[in-house]
Amino acid sequence: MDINKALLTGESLLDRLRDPSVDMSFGDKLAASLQVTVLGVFIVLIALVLLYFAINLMEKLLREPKKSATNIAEDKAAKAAATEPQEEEENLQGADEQNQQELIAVITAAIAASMETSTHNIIVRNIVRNTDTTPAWGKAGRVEQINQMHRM
Amino acid sequence: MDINKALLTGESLLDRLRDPSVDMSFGDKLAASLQVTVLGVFIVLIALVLLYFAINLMEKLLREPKKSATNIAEDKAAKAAATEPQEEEENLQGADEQNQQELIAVITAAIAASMETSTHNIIVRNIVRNTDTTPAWGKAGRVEQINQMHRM
Amino acid sequence: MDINKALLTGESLLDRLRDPSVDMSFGDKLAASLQVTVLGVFIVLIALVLLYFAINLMEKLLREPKKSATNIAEDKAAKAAATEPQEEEENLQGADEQNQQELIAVITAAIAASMETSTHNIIVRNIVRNTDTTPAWGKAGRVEQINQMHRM
Amino acid sequence: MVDVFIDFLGSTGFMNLTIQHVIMLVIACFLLFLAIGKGFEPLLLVPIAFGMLLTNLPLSGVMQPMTVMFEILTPGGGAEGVIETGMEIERVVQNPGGLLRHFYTGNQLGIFPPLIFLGVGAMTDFGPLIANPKSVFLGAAAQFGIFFTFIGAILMGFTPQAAGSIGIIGGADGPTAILVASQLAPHLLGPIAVAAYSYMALVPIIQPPIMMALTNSEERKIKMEQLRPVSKKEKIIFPILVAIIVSLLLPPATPLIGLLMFGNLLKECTVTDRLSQTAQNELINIVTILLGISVGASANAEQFLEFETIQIIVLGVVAFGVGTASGVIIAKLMNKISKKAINPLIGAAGVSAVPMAARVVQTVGQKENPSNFLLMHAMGPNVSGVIGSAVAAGVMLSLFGG
Amino acid sequence: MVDVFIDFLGSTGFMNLTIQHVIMLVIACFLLFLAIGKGFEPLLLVPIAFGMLLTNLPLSGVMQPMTVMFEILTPGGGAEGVIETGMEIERVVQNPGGLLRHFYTGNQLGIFPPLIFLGVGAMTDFGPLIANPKSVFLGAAAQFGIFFTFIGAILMGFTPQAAGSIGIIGGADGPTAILVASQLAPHLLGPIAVAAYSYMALVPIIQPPIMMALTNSEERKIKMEQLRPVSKKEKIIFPILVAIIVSLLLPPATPLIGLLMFGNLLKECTVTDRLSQTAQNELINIVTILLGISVGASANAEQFLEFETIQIIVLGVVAFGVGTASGVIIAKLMNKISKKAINPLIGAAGVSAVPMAARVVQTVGQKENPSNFLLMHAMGPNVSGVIGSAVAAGVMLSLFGG
Amino acid sequence: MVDVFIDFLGSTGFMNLTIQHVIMLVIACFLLFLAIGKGFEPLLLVPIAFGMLLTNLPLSGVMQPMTVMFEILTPGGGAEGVIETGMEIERVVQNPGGLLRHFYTGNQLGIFPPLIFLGVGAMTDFGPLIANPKSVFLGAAAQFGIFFTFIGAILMGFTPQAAGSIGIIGGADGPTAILVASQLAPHLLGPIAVAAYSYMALVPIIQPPIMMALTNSEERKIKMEQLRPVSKKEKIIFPILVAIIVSLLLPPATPLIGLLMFGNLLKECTVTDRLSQTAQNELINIVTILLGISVGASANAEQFLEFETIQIIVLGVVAFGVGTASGVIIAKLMNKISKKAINPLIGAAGVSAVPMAARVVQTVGQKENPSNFLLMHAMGPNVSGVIGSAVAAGVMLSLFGG
Ligand code: NA
Ligand code: NA
Ligand code: NA
Repeated sequence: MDINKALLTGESLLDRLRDPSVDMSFGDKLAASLQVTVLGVFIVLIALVLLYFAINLMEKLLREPKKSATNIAEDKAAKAAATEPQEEEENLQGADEQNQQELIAVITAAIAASMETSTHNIIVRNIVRNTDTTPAWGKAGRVEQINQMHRM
Repeated sequence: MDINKALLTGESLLDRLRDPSVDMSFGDKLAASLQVTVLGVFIVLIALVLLYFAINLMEKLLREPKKSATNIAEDKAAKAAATEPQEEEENLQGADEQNQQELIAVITAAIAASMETSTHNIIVRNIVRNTDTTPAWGKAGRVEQINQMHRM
Repeated sequence: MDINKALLTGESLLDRLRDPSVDMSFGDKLAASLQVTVLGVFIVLIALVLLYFAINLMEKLLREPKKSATNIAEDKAAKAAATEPQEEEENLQGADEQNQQELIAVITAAIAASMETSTHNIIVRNIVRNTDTTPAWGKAGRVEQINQMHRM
Repeated sequence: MVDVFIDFLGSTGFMNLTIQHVIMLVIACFLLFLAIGKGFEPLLLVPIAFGMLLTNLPLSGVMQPMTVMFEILTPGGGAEGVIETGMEIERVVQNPGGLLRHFYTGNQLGIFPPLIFLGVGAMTDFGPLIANPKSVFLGAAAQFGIFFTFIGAILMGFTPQAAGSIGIIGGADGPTAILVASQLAPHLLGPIAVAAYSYMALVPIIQPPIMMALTNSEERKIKMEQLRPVSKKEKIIFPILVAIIVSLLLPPATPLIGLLMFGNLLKECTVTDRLSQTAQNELINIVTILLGISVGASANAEQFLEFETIQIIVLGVVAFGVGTASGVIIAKLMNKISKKAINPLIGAAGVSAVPMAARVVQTVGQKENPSNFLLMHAMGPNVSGVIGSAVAAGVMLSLFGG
Repeated sequence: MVDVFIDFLGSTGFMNLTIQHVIMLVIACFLLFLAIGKGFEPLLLVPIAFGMLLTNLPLSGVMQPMTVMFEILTPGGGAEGVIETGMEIERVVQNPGGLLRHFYTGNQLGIFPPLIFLGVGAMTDFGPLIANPKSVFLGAAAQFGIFFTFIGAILMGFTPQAAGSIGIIGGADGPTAILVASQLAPHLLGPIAVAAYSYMALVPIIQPPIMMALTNSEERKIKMEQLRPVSKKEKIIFPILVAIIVSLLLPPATPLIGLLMFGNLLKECTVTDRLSQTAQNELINIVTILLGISVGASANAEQFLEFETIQIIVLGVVAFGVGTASGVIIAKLMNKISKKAINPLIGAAGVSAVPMAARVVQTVGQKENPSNFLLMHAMGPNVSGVIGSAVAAGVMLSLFGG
Repeated sequence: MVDVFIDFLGSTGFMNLTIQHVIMLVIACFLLFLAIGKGFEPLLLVPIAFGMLLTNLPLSGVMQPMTVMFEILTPGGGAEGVIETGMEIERVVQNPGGLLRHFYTGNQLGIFPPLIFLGVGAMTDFGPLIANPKSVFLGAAAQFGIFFTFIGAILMGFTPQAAGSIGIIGGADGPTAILVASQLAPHLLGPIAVAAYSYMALVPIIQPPIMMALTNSEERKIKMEQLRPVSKKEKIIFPILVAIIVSLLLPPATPLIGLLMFGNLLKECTVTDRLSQTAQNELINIVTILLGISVGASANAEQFLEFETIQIIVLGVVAFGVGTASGVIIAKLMNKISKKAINPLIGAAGVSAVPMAARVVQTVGQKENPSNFLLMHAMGPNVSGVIGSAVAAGVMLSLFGG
């Protein structure tokens, strides 16, 4: 690897790789592309490490105290009952929340039955949340989605 | 307001307002922008007055003698019965007209009941007309429409 | 028709027709445009003759031995029964094939009844084939299609 | 202040309205009436008529071309220097151009008509043509109207470019006519598009008398043999085959035929249903709106209110009639030669205008013999007529284009 | 190797982040919060805010213009020769330009706002306006806010082009404001678009106090006569009529009014349902995505974080308030003159912001008299307000454009 | 007359067909067979193969660039004068350009791939990644194949621009590969696109042997802990966060990551469902059609039938294999370090190819232990692989672009 030349000209290996007019030896090419690889893998890693910390931070900031599924269901039912009528008018969804609490119980039981696990290992809060804000055609879309995706 | 200068140069206030190289006094600016306001409000008014007369003219030209809702319903039923078969084939809608007359009666009664007014204050002809030329998905769209609009 | 001139200059009639600076007599124009017509009709014909042979060739290469509708229906039912389970998983359609064989019988009978012809004149294999690979909304589309097409 | 109002009045369309504009507005409203009141091809006539309306409102500027100025930024070094070293030029938009002019670019660059064909392909079932390949001859025969009209137009004094574009009206295929006219005779695009779509809408009125005159009752009663079933494989291979054969024979037809067959392949292969659905719905609708309104906008008073327009209207109906007649005549001949009976009426469907021409055949045939179902038999010539007119368009583009 | 990492670090956005960028990112996130958390016009504020976010990430280059160089290929013959014979120029793309800059072209050329209007037209029912044509005066009155604000902006030192664009915020019509600003004052497009959509979302908060202050309880209780039914024919003729009249009076308003009415005609004529559905769904959605994100991207730190932005925010709310007030005042006057009773509240709906302003009228009216249904009566002024602000936009474009 | 026919024959594609063209047509038909007959990524391979077919029909001209001439209109005043005062230039279109060339502009300007990402974002659920943020390391690891292949390509003699584009094939992400290739090595776009999509389709064949070779039965049987539920708030904040962090770190990745996350935000915020639906359906379908057919059309015989294409095909599968392997190896390491058990198979999903790679993990895992459900666990590395390859693309663009 002609390091001296690089030092003399002040040109980095990478600069020489980029420059189409420079002829490089096999060794120089290998060194330059290894440099690119180290740099590239390093940047990809930094980017995803930053993401890792960002996600963890986000989770910590937004975390609520954990509860068992049954408790959550009860809490929410209580909350729904206590909601002021004004709020219900505003988003038109509050009114249905009571019914959805019952739905949670049913779905939880059904999933549990089909998976042969006990009820409190499954937290369905999230599943229900999704369904109640999406119109029917949205739901259908969601179901087909995973099939569509691989085709793009 | 430097009217003399305007007269001398033959330049209107508006021209001077438009010209970025001309420095105008506060008074001149006020005068010029008032001029724009008068002109603008006037044009908007003309446009909408023209529309006003146009709509009135259109209404007069297209107007049919007024009838009470029940009469109209009867008339249309009669008309539907008298329609030649050829016309029915053409638009595929004539055939349903008879049924729709019955629907009118039902809807009228229903609306009247819910609004506690007497039947002949409500003219449902138009409502029915709309529904019969729109396919089912169109109807659904119509209902959601007023919700969608404000979002654009 | 000034053939001599054309011969002298080496310019064909068609070239002269194309050239906006050349004034042509009525006779020349007629001759030139007849030439275009002969050429055009000839090319259109060649194109479609080529297609004719191509379609025939394709049919011969792909042809299966002909069977009566009932036989085909039976064959397919047998085939469907014999299909390995693996294949069923793959396309998720094999499982329904049995039901569709029954559907064929029903549809064939229904069409036959409405057209007052005997059952074995109608080959429904193709109809069924189409329906089973198209989702429900696709079918709806197919039905409306012939109505939509003429409007484009 | 009074000056300002006078200035304003002078800038209104009212003060710049000419009798020509008024005539065009009346024509536009009449087309709207035909489209909406009479149901003539509304999906294209409504946009075309509305574009015609907007473009003929004086000073609206909707078809104004964009004007751009290039300013030389670095003149240093004198003329010779600049030419040697190159110069930096700044592009200054003086006028962003009219809305419909921007849409019109899609026609000028030949983008919109092939996209319409993509959608048409995704809607078309070529099964009847594959089942009865003889149909292609009827699809070829009906294109004779195109060339017959070409002769007429040349003799009337049109340039060959214009004559070719006018002839294509006889192909009874709107997008093809628009593509050819926009490439060969853009100044006639307005009348040609209007004529093409009007006659497509008038198929049920124009064709039956010609069909009745050229056939006798016995011929019209002929029942045809049931079409053989066509396999999925054949339907998938067909569009690929057609794209290759026609494009090799006539390269200028590639964009039209290529996208028609691409759309058909998307439909028939069944594994690209998402794309096929979009091609035959949203994409074709968006393009139809943009193409329709901008084609209409090309019909400004100066160019539309010419004697030429009347000539085009007349030539168009001739093209259409001759196409219908030659289709029927060839079908009669084929009936005499062929072993299998051919009902001559199906020749009329060769003019394209899918699927209306085929429906007309069905109606006329059933009037003579109520138990006769010619619809599927007529679809063969009908779809091969689409291919035929694309080929004819390729001939015109090849002979008189670029 | 260390050099390479230092080079890389220098090329990251982190090292080029200024306090201005950070402020803009915070504003963008706050707008996202308003749109998603509070439901303020999310369909446009989410794309606008996201565009604002992307454009203020340093070095992202999403709004970089395309740079093209022209190279002279055939300089032979010297300067004079070249100028006489013309020269062959090669167009070399040096930089393909940023993604959002390409989308932004649709705003610059005035293409996107009229396409939004096409979809809005296809969603709008002008029936209440046809049934009660007097509504037009309320739609006119509410535009006074536009011109009042124009005066204010001029006196604050804005150019007339900028002042006109700022005034249009008072028209309560996002696409109109974007069209005018992109033509007359592109450097202010960001703040104007944000202000326009924010105030449209704030209608339920801004309007009621003004409505309460200008009316007494008796007036708010007024019940209005049932609207007459409107025939399909009237609804079909109406958009054609409006397009002709408004475009003749004010040609620069043609793209907006023309496409609004074209969309409405597609809807009302019922024979072009395919096109109407696409216009009011996929087409408007696609354009909304592209317009929204690129409008947001025009709000870069350098231009947004200026004192002018605060002036625009203030002037915008003034425009809105004056518009509301003048609508209500004229409605009060009309109530006194007219034979039929007019509830002055419906004047407030003249500012556009369809259909929210009409809903606010309904809510305020029903609070006073629970059996009062003003919604349909308010839709008349509401839709005529859309026409009114398009006319006002035409006035601004006519006086200060090109 | 005979001359005319000879002229015509000479202008057909048949007479200009070379053996190279025939080979390309055969390849195109073979790709159609793979796509339709074997179900390999048909949504993109069908358009790509059809574009390849059309472009290799001689004289079709579908990829011909538009040629424009500039004519100097006002030469008065001599050379010096012109250069000082500027000159009026008229833009004359000599050839409107081929249809697929017009579509191709969307790739050249880098518009189509980000729009595909917009739709992909609107379809993707990042929940599994948020629930298990360690997945990001697997998404990072699998990108090693990209850089490994870069070395190989450089040593084989490719330019760094070409080598970078070829490496991205290992990212298993079609749109990313197309974006990078169209910017850095447009002459290799055809083979790179074909290789990228072919290998994405071949995931179920390429990956399992590598996964089996690098893991033992015990490892493959590992059951993973149930993922925690992810709140709506987290799902809304996530795309905003990712867009900011990745774009700040690597500005050239902004268009891809920005639009991926914009699409995801439109989906997750639930108040912009209209836009999300359009982004993941009609818009992505339209772009897929235009992108696919024009990418295919860039594979003309002259550039495709080179030894380089074979090199690219080989390098592509190497890139893919190394990516899979490094994902699995890092997952094995993480399993040893981490407190919670990690099934090494899920490392293979880091190559992107959403959601097929995750499905392959599920299948392989279940073969070993039928009660093991790895799908959701594999979705984390899978979607983080999409982000990872966009970052790698940014690195290549940053080092070797512009
Ligand atoms: Na035809
Ligand atoms: Na307004
Ligand atoms: Na990847």
